[in-house]
This record gives sequence, structure tokens and C-alpha cells, in this order.
Amino acid sequence: MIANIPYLAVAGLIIIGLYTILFKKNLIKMVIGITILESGVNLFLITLGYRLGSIAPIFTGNSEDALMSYPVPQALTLTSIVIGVAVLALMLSLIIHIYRHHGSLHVSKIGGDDQ
Amino acid sequence: MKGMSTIVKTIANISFPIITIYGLYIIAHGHLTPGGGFQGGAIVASGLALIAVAHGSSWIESKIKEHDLSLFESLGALAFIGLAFFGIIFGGVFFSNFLVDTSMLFGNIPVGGAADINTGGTLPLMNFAVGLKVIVGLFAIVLVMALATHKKEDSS
Amino acid sequence: MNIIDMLLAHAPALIIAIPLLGAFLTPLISRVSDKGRNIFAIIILGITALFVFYLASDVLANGPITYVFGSTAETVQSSTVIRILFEIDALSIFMAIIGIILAFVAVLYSYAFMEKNTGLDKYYTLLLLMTTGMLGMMLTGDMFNFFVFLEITSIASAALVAFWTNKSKAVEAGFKYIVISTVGALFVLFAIALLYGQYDALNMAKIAQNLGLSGFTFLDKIALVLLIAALAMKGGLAPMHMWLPDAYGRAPASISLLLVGATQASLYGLFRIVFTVYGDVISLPTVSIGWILVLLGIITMLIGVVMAIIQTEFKRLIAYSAVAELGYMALAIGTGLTIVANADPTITLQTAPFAMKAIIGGLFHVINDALDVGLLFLVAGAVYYATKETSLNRLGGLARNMKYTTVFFIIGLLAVSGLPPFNGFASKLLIYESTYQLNPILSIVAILSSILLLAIFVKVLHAVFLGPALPKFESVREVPKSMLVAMAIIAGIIIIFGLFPNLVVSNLIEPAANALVNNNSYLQWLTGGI
Amino acid sequence: MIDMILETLQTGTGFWNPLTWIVAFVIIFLIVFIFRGMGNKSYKKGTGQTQAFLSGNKEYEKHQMHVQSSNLYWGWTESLKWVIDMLKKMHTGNVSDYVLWFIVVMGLLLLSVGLI
Repeated sequence: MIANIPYLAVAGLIIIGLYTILFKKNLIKMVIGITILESGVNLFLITLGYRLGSIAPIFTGNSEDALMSYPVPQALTLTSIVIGVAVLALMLSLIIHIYRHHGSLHVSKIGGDDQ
Repeated sequence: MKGMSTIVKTIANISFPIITIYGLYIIAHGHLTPGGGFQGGAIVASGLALIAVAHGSSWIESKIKEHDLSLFESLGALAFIGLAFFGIIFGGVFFSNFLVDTSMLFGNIPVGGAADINTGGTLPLMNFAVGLKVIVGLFAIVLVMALATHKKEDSS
Repeated sequence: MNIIDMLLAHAPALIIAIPLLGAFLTPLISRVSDKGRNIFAIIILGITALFVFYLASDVLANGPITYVFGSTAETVQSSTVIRILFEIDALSIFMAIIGIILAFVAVLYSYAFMEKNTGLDKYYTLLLLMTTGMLGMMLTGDMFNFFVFLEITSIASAALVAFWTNKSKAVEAGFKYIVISTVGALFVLFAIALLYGQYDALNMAKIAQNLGLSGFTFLDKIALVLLIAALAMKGGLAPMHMWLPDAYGRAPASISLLLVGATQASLYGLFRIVFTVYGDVISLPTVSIGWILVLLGIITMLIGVVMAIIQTEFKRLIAYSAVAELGYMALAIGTGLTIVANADPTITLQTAPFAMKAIIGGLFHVINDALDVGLLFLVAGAVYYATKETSLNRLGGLARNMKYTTVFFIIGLLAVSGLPPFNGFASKLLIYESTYQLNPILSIVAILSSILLLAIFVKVLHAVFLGPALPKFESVREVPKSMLVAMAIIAGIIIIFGLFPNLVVSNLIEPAANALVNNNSYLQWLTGGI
Repeated sequence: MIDMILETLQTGTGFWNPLTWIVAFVIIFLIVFIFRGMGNKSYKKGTGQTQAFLSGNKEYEKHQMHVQSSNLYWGWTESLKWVIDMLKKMHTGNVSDYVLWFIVVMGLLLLSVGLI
């Protein structure tokens, strides 16, 4: 049971993230929702690589046969975090521009052209 | 945006070199311990962001231009790609780690749990390149965003 | 000579590396000269195109090529495949040809089209990055690498959609696009994590092999659903297409052209996942994935054409018709999939030969759609360049001033609505005939949408180019030569494809369709039998 | 080589050869042209014959006569108003709704593929 708690946290984070994206009306809050969703996925990746009782996969100062968690998911998570930073920066700068045009961050301000 | 009080400025000035050295340490030991170009670069950039907040973005703007930052960003990226291209020339494959097992820089092969800093082949060099790009890139983002909000305040 | 041979041997890596290198050199060159930078971007993509065409001839003659980064293919054939590698078969290189044609034409078109804008060093950097991401998605053989390239493409294209930041609608479209892309890509990453957790592999071929061995678990089903939904959204299938008209309609015309390629790269990912990665187990779900694709395709076509008819913005109208065109591909590939992935052993590709024709038609339509819709976007951009006007209600009589543009528009019109003797007809004929044998209603809907597409574009032809000369457009002149050349390249390819369809089908499309259907050839290198 | 270029595309049950089509098109065009030549030759330019007749109303200036795009296919949009209104309501332009559609489709797929 205790081993499943990270997966429950993953599910919780993803649901909170989606809820925030879907139902919050402030653009900044939507961006926060995306970040939470991303954290959920990253946590899932990290959890996959963990073996019970393992240590961090560091070569220096550890014996070669020590039980280590898998390094590949951590590398993947890191890549995902880097991409997340780029996406976050882009979204925030677009929000700055939207605010300049409308003076508001309400989601209904960015309406479509078909209405 | 104006700078903050003298206390904040002084503390920021004192902590900035410590943060920078810590970040550079993380970059330099990327191939041995957790960390690397991005993580260390983010730490250094956060130190720069601290300075930007403490002294105000207009003060920073008078010292550094965003235009010059993009030059260093390109240089970092070019160094990274260039190393990958050198892999074709010296190692026969793109991204080949051609420095490993040579007597050159970072050429040692680690032995049993005791890797020294002179290992890793091209990896430390790529970490430096990425580190440069991330320091400059993240700082440029922070600076541009600070200036963008600051211009808005001026006009309203 | 020796150096050239050496470079050609590394063509798979260089196709990605050269635009990437170009992207980071652009800001430096732009300090020296603006004109030099524009020409530099054209040259970079020209060189990349040469490598793509060389690689295409190689792959089509000798079968799939595997390129491992930082190592050789032999060293990764052991039990764990952890290296990033590119695997290029006929389908990937077919998509890459589409991508590089679009990218090259886009950069050529930008030369004059974007001339008066500021911040062009960023524009060209992002354009080259987007090309890198697009080509990477098409060539990679690694799931996580696919995700990374997907995100690179999304970030670069969202920034480019919002390039005209002084227009509030453009910024909003960019924001919508990046939100949609990020959410979709995160679910792709989640699915990749599910697959990685079960099979300890990120390599597509390795995952496919392990999936075939272990059956079809519940987690595999969830991963499949997440991948299909996310990639279908990025590929603009209804009812998740709504970001597409926003993004296509508001981006600069050259970027709309490139976005067509990015969208199709996502569709390629969808096909690759369904046919190759899940190739051995796709017949196991009770609900046929093929029918799901067919259903999505039908909805997409109908929504696309109905919404296109009522549009008043030129590029938004073309964007909706692009949505309809995407529906054709989903319909055709889905039709093929219903037969390929059939639990009933009596129904195979041999007993139902129309499935193969459907896949060929669908893939042929991928390249035709890219060219036709792309040409229309370029014409819309040319009209905007000459008149600074996007609303169809305020345009008129431009044929008097812009003769060449009008001719290109008519070519695009006839091709996109599938009239003989243009290329759209050949692929649509294949789709009609094969879907008819699956279910007549499908081909009826397809023909109906085609007719409506013709009606839509005849309306545009009348509203924009025909009619009396309007006094406010008296001073309008033909657009600069580089834009005309860009349009002429695409129009020329359309005419060649239209006149000699079998040349294209038998040399380019059929190998791609075979590569799509037989995932064995994709998995071959794992066992060392290249 | 030439054979390969001129080959006919087999579409399963039919075939498609653009060059044949073009030849046929030219022949039909010639026939139509001949028929057209046999028509009435009483058309005269610059006379009342060529002027538009708008129920006796005065003719507008040329540039005012341009039919705008939103006036075209008026009947179609009017008769399919319910469909178009429904679709317009669907395209809100609100990014939350876009994500909602994605979640809905994903949920439906999950129900149909994952659980059945």
C-alpha cells in the first residue's frame, strides 16, 4: 500500500491540474494548472525509476554493486522540466502581451472569431 | 522598477558571489554528481535575478543590454552543436564522445566508485556550453519580463 | 570527394543538425547584415533539402536506415536499447520530404513577405528551430525523443503564431496553441512513461517487440488512448480542431504553411504509433481503432466544410478547409486500419485489397494537402501583402492587378477541391473508391465535402479576384518576385503530381504504405538483420 | 523511362490517367467550340443588348455592384442555420473549452477502447 502513495499523488496532481485548466478563469491560474499537471507527470516518471531501498544513482563515493534507482527516468524528468521552463516562459510572455492589449486576464477576453 | 532598500541591496551583493560559485560548481561537476548545465545555470541565473530584483530592472538595463545576452546565448548553443559536429570528425558518429580514453582534457576513465573530475570526455564541455546558454537565456527572460511589466507601469 | 561521402553517411543526423546550427548562427549573422541572414536561412534549408533527397533515394533503394547518436548500430542491438536513435524508413522519409519542401518554400516566401518587420533574427531562428523539430518528429525512432521534438515544434510555432504581437488576436491564438500543445504533449509524455514503466524501453521498435510478446495489458490500452487523443488533437481532428483555425488564421502566411507540416508530423506520429508501435496488438481491442479514426475523419470533414462556408476572413476560411482535408487522411488511414487490424482471420489485406489502396490514397493525400492548402495560404498571404486586407467582404477585383497570384489561386482551388487533372483528384479518387467498399456512406460524405470545398473556393475566387475593379485597390501591384517564385515552386509540384500521379504513387507512396503496414521491416534492425 | 512516367494509376476498381483525360477534354472542347460557332451571330457590342437590366432601376457604378462574399450562398446558410448556429456555439474561442473537448474525447476513447 505504502508503495502506491506516489501514484495516488500523481493522480491527484493531474486531476487538480486539469481542474485548474478547465475551470479557473484567470490566465495566470491556468498556467499554474499546466505547471501542476506537468509536476504530476514528472512525479510519475520519477516514481517509475525508484526501486525499494535504493540510493540515488551517483557513481562517486558509492560501491559499484550498491542498489541504485534507475537514472533514465530522472534524465527524462530533467528534460521535461527544461521544456517546462521554456513553455512557462513563453506562456507568461504571451500573457503579458494579452494584458497589454486587453488590460485584463479573464479567459473570456480571448474570445473566438466565430461568435 | 526602482531598486529596493540598501539592506536588501547589500545582502544581495554579498550572497550573489556565493550563489554564482555554487552554480558554477554544479555545472563543473555535472558528470559526477546530480546536476549539470541546466541546473547550475538555473542557480546562477537565479542569483542574477536576485540582483535584478534588488537593484531594479532599470539599473540592470543600464549595465547590460538584452541584445548582448542573446549573443552569448547563441555562442553557448553553437558550442554545444559544434561539439556534436566534432564527434563526426573525430569519433565517426554525431555526438560521439571522442575525448574518452585519451590523454587529453577530461579523458580519464573512472575506476570503481572513485571518479575524479578529469573524466567524462565531451560531457563536461557540453555542460559548460549548456550552462552558458542557460545562465544567459534565463537571465534574458527574467530581464525582458521585468522590463515589459515596468514599461506598462510607466505608460499607465 | 571523401568529405562529401563522409557527410552523406551522416545524413540522418545532419538533417536535424544543420537547421539547428543555422538557428543559432542566425542571430550572429543578423548582426552583420539583414539581407545576408535571409539568404543564409534559405541556403541552410537548401542544404538540408539536398540531404533529405539524398537520404530518400538511399532509403527507397536499400530499406530502413538506423542512425544511433554517439555510437554505432551494432552496440545497441543488445538487450537494453538506451541510446537515442533515428530510424528512417520509407514513411519517415516521405514525411520528411513534405516537411523540407514546406520549410524551404516558407523561408523563400518570408524573404519579401516579412521584409518590413522588426525582430526578424528571432523569426528566422524560430523558423529554423520549428523545421528542426518537425523533421525530428518525422525521423526519430525513440518515443521520448519524439516528445522532445513535439515540444520544440510546439514552442517554436506558438511563438511564431504570436509573432505579430501588435495584433491582439495573434497573441491570443499563440497562447491557445501553446496551452493546447502543452496539455497534449504532457499526456503523450504520460503515455510514454506508462510504456516505459512496463517494457523498460523508449525505443519504438523495442516497445513494439515487447508489446507483441506480452499481449495487451490495461495500461497499454490507456497509453494507446492517451497517445491517440493527444496526437489527434495536435493533428487537428474534430472535435479538437478548434485551435487550428485560430493559429493558422492569425499566423504570418509563411508560418501557416509550416504549421501545415507540423500538424501532419503529429498525424504521422499517430499513424506510426497505431501501425508500428502497436502493430502487433492493434487488432485486440473490441472497438476497432480503425473505425474510431474513420469516425473522427468524417466529423472533421463535415465540421470543416460547414464552418469554412460561413467564414469571412480569408486565412481562417482556408484553415477550416485544411481541417476538412485532414479529415480525408484520417478517413483513408482509418479505412485501411479496419482491415489491417482485424481480429477476423478471413479478412486480410489479400482478401480486401481496397485497404492498401485506402492507405496509399491517404498518404498521397497527405502530400497533396500540404501542397494545395499551402499554396492557398501563400496566395492569402500575397493578397494581404498587397492590400493589407484580410476580410473577404472588403476585397474584390484583384485579378486585374495580380495576374500571377490569381493563376496560382485557381491552381490551388482546383487542386484542393479535387478536380481533374490536378493532384487532389488522384488521391481523392483513391479514397472514394476504397472507402466505398468499406461503407458507401463514407465515400458519399467524402464526395459531398469535396463539392462543398469547390463551392467554398469558388466563392473566394469570386469575392477576392473577380468582380469590378474597386477604387481602393487601384494602386495594388503584383507581389515581389521571391514570393511569386515560392508560389510557383508549389504550383509546379502540384501540376507535376497531377499529370503523373502514378510516378509519385509507385515510387514514393507505395513504399511508404508498405512500411506503414508491415511493422516487421521497422523492427528488423533489432535482430541485426538489416 | 517514358513508359513509367505515362503509366496509369490503378485505383483498385478503376483507373486514372490524366493525359487521357486531357486528350478527351481537348476533343470535347473542340466539339463544343464547333457547336458554339454554329450559334446565333446577332450579338452586338456597345448596344443596349449588353447592358444590365435591373427591373428598370438605374444601374449602379461598377464598383458598387461587387457581390460581397458574405452575400454568397445566402440560401445555404439560411436553410442550414440550425447546424451552423450549433457549430458556432461549439467554437467558443475559449481555451478552457478546447481542453474540455480534448478531455471529453479522451474520456470517450477510454470508455470505448480501454474498458470494453
